[in-house]
Amino acid sequence: MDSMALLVAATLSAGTILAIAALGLLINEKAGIVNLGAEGMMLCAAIAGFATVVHTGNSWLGFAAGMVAGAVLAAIFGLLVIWLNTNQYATGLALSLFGAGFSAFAGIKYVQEKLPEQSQFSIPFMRDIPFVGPALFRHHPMVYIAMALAAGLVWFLYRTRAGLVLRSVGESPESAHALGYPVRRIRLAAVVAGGALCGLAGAYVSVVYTPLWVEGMIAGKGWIALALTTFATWRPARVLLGAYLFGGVTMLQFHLQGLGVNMPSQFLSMLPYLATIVVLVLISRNPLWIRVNMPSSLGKPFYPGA
Amino acid sequence: MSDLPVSPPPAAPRLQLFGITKAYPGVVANKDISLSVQPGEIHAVLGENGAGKSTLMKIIYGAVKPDAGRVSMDGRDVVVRNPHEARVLGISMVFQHFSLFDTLTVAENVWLGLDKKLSLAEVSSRITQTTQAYGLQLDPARPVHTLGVGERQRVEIVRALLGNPRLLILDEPTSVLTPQAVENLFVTLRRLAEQGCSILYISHKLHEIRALCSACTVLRAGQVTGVCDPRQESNASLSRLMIGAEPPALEHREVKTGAIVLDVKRLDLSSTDQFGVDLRQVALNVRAGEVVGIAGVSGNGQKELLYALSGEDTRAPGGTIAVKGHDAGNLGPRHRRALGLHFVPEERLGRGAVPSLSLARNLMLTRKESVGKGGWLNGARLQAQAGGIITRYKVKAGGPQAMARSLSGGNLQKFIMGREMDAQPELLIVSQPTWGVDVGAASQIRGELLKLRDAGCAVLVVSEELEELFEICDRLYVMAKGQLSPSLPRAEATTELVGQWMSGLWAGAAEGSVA
Amino acid sequence: MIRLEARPEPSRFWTYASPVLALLVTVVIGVLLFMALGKDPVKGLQVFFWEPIKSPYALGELMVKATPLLIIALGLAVCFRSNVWNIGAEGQFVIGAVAAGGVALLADKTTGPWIIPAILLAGVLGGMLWGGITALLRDRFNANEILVSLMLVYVADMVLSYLVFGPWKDPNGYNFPQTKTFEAVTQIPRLMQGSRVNVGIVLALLGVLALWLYLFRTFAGFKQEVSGLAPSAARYAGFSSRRALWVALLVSGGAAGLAGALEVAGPIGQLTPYVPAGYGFAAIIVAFVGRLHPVGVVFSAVLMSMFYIGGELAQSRLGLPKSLTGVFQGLLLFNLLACDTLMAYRFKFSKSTMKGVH
Amino acid sequence: AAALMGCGKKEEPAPAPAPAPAAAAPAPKAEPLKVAFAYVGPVGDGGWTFAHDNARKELEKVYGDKIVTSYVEKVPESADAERVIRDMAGQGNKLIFGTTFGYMEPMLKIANDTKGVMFEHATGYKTADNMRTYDSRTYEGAYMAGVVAGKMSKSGTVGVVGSVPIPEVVRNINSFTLGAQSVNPKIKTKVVWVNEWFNPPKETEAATALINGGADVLFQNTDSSAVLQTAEKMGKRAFGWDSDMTAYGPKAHLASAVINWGPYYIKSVGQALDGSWKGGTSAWWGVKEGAIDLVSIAADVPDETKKRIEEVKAGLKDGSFVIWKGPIMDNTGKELVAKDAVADDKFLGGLKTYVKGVEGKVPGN
Ligand SMILES: Nc1ncnc2c1ncn2[C@@H]1O[C@H](COP(=O)(O)OP(=O)(O)OP(=O)(O)O)[C@@H](O)[C@H]1O
Ligand SMILES: Nc1ncnc2c1ncn2[C@@H]1O[C@H](COP(=O)(O)OP(=O)(O)OP(=O)(O)O)[C@@H](O)[C@H]1O
Ligand SMILES: [Mg+2]
Ligand SMILES: [Mg+2]
Repeated sequence: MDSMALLVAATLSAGTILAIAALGLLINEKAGIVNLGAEGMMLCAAIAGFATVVHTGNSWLGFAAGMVAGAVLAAIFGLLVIWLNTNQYATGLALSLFGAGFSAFAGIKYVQEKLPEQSQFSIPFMRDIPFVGPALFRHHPMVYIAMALAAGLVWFLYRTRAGLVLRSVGESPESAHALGYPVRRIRLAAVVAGGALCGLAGAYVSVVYTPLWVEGMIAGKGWIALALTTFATWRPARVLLGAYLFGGVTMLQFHLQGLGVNMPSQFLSMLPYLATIVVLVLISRNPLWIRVNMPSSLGKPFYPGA
Repeated sequence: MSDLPVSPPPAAPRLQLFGITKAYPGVVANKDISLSVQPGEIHAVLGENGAGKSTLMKIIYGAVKPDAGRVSMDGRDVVVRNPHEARVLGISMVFQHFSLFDTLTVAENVWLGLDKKLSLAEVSSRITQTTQAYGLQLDPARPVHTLGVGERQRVEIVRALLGNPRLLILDEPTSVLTPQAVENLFVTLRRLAEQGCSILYISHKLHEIRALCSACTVLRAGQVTGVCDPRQESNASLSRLMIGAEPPALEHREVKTGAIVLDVKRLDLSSTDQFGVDLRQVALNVRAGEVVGIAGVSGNGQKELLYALSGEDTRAPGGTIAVKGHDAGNLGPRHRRALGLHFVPEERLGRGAVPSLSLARNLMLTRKESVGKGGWLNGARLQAQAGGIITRYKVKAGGPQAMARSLSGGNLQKFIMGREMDAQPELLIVSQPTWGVDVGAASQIRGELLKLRDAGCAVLVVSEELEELFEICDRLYVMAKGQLSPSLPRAEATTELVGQWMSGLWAGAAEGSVA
Repeated sequence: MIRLEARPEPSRFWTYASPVLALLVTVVIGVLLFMALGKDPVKGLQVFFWEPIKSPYALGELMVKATPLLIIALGLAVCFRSNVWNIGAEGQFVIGAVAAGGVALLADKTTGPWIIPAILLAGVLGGMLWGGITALLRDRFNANEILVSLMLVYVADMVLSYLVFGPWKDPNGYNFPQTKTFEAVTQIPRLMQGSRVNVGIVLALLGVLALWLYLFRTFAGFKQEVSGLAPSAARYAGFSSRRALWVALLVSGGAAGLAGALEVAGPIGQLTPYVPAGYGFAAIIVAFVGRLHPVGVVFSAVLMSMFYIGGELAQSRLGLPKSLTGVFQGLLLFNLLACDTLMAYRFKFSKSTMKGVH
Repeated sequence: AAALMGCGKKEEPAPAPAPAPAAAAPAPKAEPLKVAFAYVGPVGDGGWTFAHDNARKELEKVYGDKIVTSYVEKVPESADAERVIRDMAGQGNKLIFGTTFGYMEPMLKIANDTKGVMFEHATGYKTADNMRTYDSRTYEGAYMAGVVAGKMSKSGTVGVVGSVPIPEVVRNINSFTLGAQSVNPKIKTKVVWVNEWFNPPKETEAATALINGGADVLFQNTDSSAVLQTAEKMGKRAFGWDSDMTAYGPKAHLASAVINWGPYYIKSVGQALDGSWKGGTSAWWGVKEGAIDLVSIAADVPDETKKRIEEVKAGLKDGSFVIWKGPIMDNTGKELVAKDAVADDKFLGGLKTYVKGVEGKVPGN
């Protein structure tokens, strides 16, 4: 087996978690809301999804449950942040804290529980193409769904009127309000959609990626997903690329260890984080690019009184 | 616009308001207001700052919900719950504070203001049609942040026009237009009115209202204080209706000017913002004891010039900017203040003052009399100083502890002007001293500027309002496309000449642009 | 219909009442939760709110837990007030601990007590260095400080891990990942016998005073705050925003580093991979719950510590899972943020129908 | 879920004389003995802490109302440990178990201050009059897993997902390799460190990397079942660790190397109850004492291998077999254990190099 192809395959698989969550957060942020609670939402979704699959045996129901869990938490966050104008960063952190605690609490009964066996997915015929087959065509459908999601989001944001309205709300909620758009409801919808996608990513972790439930099992992926939106300057296609890049670097550190590269493993473990910083620095040097793509109202409260 | 219905002859009023009341915490913005607009009428709404004009317009447009009152259109009662419904009823509005989205294109901005199920491409072509029909120039594909203020205003107007309005509301639309552009706008508005569209027009510029409108409702402190035909009135009589008094006439004494205080020579400066304006060969000087004006439509380099003069931009090459003979191009604001230069920016909230801080604390932005040794603050002294400014400049505020954002625009402007004038500057640079400020406050501010001049201060005023510049300046420059015209004594300045120069057409301008 | 209506001025009453209300709501939810879990709610409340303060010893332990939270949160208050979003205090804490540990390892039997200021200084400098990296990248390359500081947390953890697994490993420690235990002389002096409270709490309280003076009584503090509240106004006034950025990150980094130093040279007494205990993240919440006000931060640090300790006690006394701590802390923060709305808004009960636009 | 811990083993006589009934009879009104546990992880980690907590539950079953147990989970190995453990002593607990190495210093301090309390510290090396240490010879389980791995690997390359490079883990990797080499001398071991005890996504990624690198049998020293599940997904083989993990990877599962803290805890509590508990000692229990076992060996493992495992177990029990017996070389060719010499516990406790056949270098050395 070609180990390069396997590296690509592993990268896509690892990147999918980040991609789905980061695309969800991108929707939030395009509407002007930063939700630092991603990790908490993903954890709650992971247990919700896992528990559902334990009881129903259907992984798609598990994904749906994860999405619902993410959406509900996001809605609470949204109500606080959008209607009561609480500080977005603080509220998001509170959500992270709460989500971690709550998922652990709710999941006590599910530790050591296991999921029914799931069939392996692959795309007929294409899976047998040398190199490309093992690299690209033997994945869980969620991997392709993540790609489709990115494409769909590009279309939605830049080709549809609804997408334009969403962007306008993130750009200037005051103007959108003056034109009669229900800014708060649009923002809430975006936050809930974002939460649902974070939830999907969380459920993917506990149902497919590492099919088990243990406390804190998201292990920081939510934070990385948050980093990705900025890293990608709020462009969906770049989010996808960024997710794969990060997934790739993560896999690479283990592959390098496996190859016996003579470097303390701690330094290899730093790689993904250092890589993020480096790319961030490179991207941020062009302020115009940031200005044109960053939703101007990001993180700022909006008071519809005026 | 040909699909506008021709109004039936014995028409009911296009719009009628009965007893509209709206209270905000602490103020009653509108109190029992009734108003009637006929089809095809251009109806002015006049009133000083905070009189409640914008609030009333937003109620009509459905952006604000009244506490009480009734609205009817064409004789039928309507409930306008939101701007979408307003647009369905044929009401369009151009807001006082722009409602544009910077990073979106012109076409997208317009599209967002239309409810029809048009595609973006259709919107673009409709924009092109409309702009041609009305002689407005606008490229649908340009992002709005690349546009100047005048062009942005055009986007708003085109957006309103594309809604095929039967009632068009314009809230202070001309504060950012050249005289020629204002004329163009008036032509457009008159044509619309002829086609039967009713127009509600808000402005502080009395002469505009007298030239354009056929009816006028005057508000004071949220209540209707009079209805008149502005064509029959004088500026003075309108003022009386509005503020209960005539603005004091400014006395303009000729004074002997002193030494050159600000000297700018061949200033070339490229903008840091990709869509900003590069300054080219700007030269100007201001002497002690004179008021010098810079006219021009904003977006022609005024912002960049002011940044360079105030010290917020310190990239000016050596030898290009001198304050009292000191090379000042590379000095920061602090050091320029030490030289006696004080500056009042046009953005009051956020630049001239910190919205969430008290007036007293805002004083410390530019004044440090109450900063003691080692940087310790003397709170009592600060309060006293702020209190003094509030009384001297008649700032209506809750006191030195009031947050800057709790003040109305005009009052905050008075406070900021007061803060800088109180420092007894040798050179005062003021941008848009009376932007959006009502007649009474405006004349007070202008009077203070003249007093300062009489005391021997050099004053540089950047303004878009020609009237104002003619009123207070001894000399004028005109700014266009990053260049500055030659100096023009007030006696020689006419609206036509200055208007022409505002388009960059002065002798020698071409040379400048080649250089 | 209930509507929120802006108050003309923030309510003084609710400034103080809102945290109390938030706490009450949290307590009520807690009582309901205890009852749902079949536990005695009175005992539950006792465990969270009485046991941590019932004896001088317990109070001392509360202080031990609160000290690092308080010190870090004070630094973060400066940072957040300057509109600089340093969420990597954890990393600065770790590097501060590493630097302090490095100095402490230099001590031997003959070393004098001068080593203690040296240790603390090293901690501060270490934290500043780590904060400074974020400042540098933000200043020079405009890189988002939230992300850079966060990524640097992971890097800092790995630096610590590398050192204790590698060059600084105790040669007599059976290859376990830890440095030798520091010499007694490096131990941060304790305040009293029989309690672990050390001079760290004094430093923290001095920090509270210093921050209060800085923010509200000095021109430098004013400049710093303006650059956070209104960058354009700061530029207009001639206050350097770059300077504010650096000050914010160096102060918060230094504070976190100091907390790290106090922790390793205090209760821990050696470097282990477990120095990062999440104080840096928890302090963000402490800073917000304390409304970025030096005095508020004191209260929130104590409250937060009570929750931590109460969470442990709830396990051993009532057999409740640890995760409840997180649930409670999250709930408290939600409630507080929500209740703070009452400062700026009042609820208005209006008969009229829904407003068309939101 | 608790039944996952080797069910059959409860029938085995506990090594301790189990004086429970005897002690109960004469003093029916005696206050129950309070026993407390400080755990480093959540009881729901499915690994290390989970195993300890299972043993705690077993204790409750065995001793009934003669003891009262309580625990505090997720106690950081920082300043918090001292507070928590001191509080346990303050609450009247007479026997306190600290289940991670990082509690060593605080426990030592507290032990010196509270003489009436008995302290049991897992995996450490410092003791006091009222404090002793205990550990289990997890490497014996690793060795037996290695025997199976050596037989079952077709590629000749096996992989280990290493958690944190402490001596115990290095010892397990080495023992696993020695076991594999005992049936296939040419076997190679690849190691990937995740630098964490518990991070399921990372464990998954590390396992994937090992498989991509050619390993067809995986072993791990991390706390979740992620490695086994990854092997299951990718069609490779792997082991369970700490507890029987068959259910997580029915196809991939080769065997589980389990720890059972139960026997030691039962003995310790028994001693505490009858007053024979003594500090200052170290216990290191393995297969012999019933603390370590290899269970649920897959059906497709050849009988000869299963027989070999039984021989190893028997040998470990009666002392006729020793895993760390020379000659053993390290992977740079240096001699670690001379021919026919037997490594003592001190040597094993400080092991910091890989044996021949393991690729790479132990981090930090
Ligand atoms: N959203 C709001 N919340 C509270 N008060 C408001 C709000 N909007 C307007 N006001 C107050 O209502 C009054 C009327 O404001 P309005 O904007 O209608 O005045 P205006 O006549 O348009 O003034 P200007 O000439 O300055 O534009 C003012 O006192 C203003 O402060
Ligand atoms: N707006 C101001 N007006 C008057 N004095 C000021 C002002 N701002 C700062 N100062 C004083 O100037 C001194 C230095 O202030 P500041 O921090 O702005 O300068 P700097 O950045 O060190 O110097 P430079 O501006 O040369 O870079 C302080 O003592 C401060 O009190
Ligand atoms: Mg207005
Ligand atoms: Mg400076």
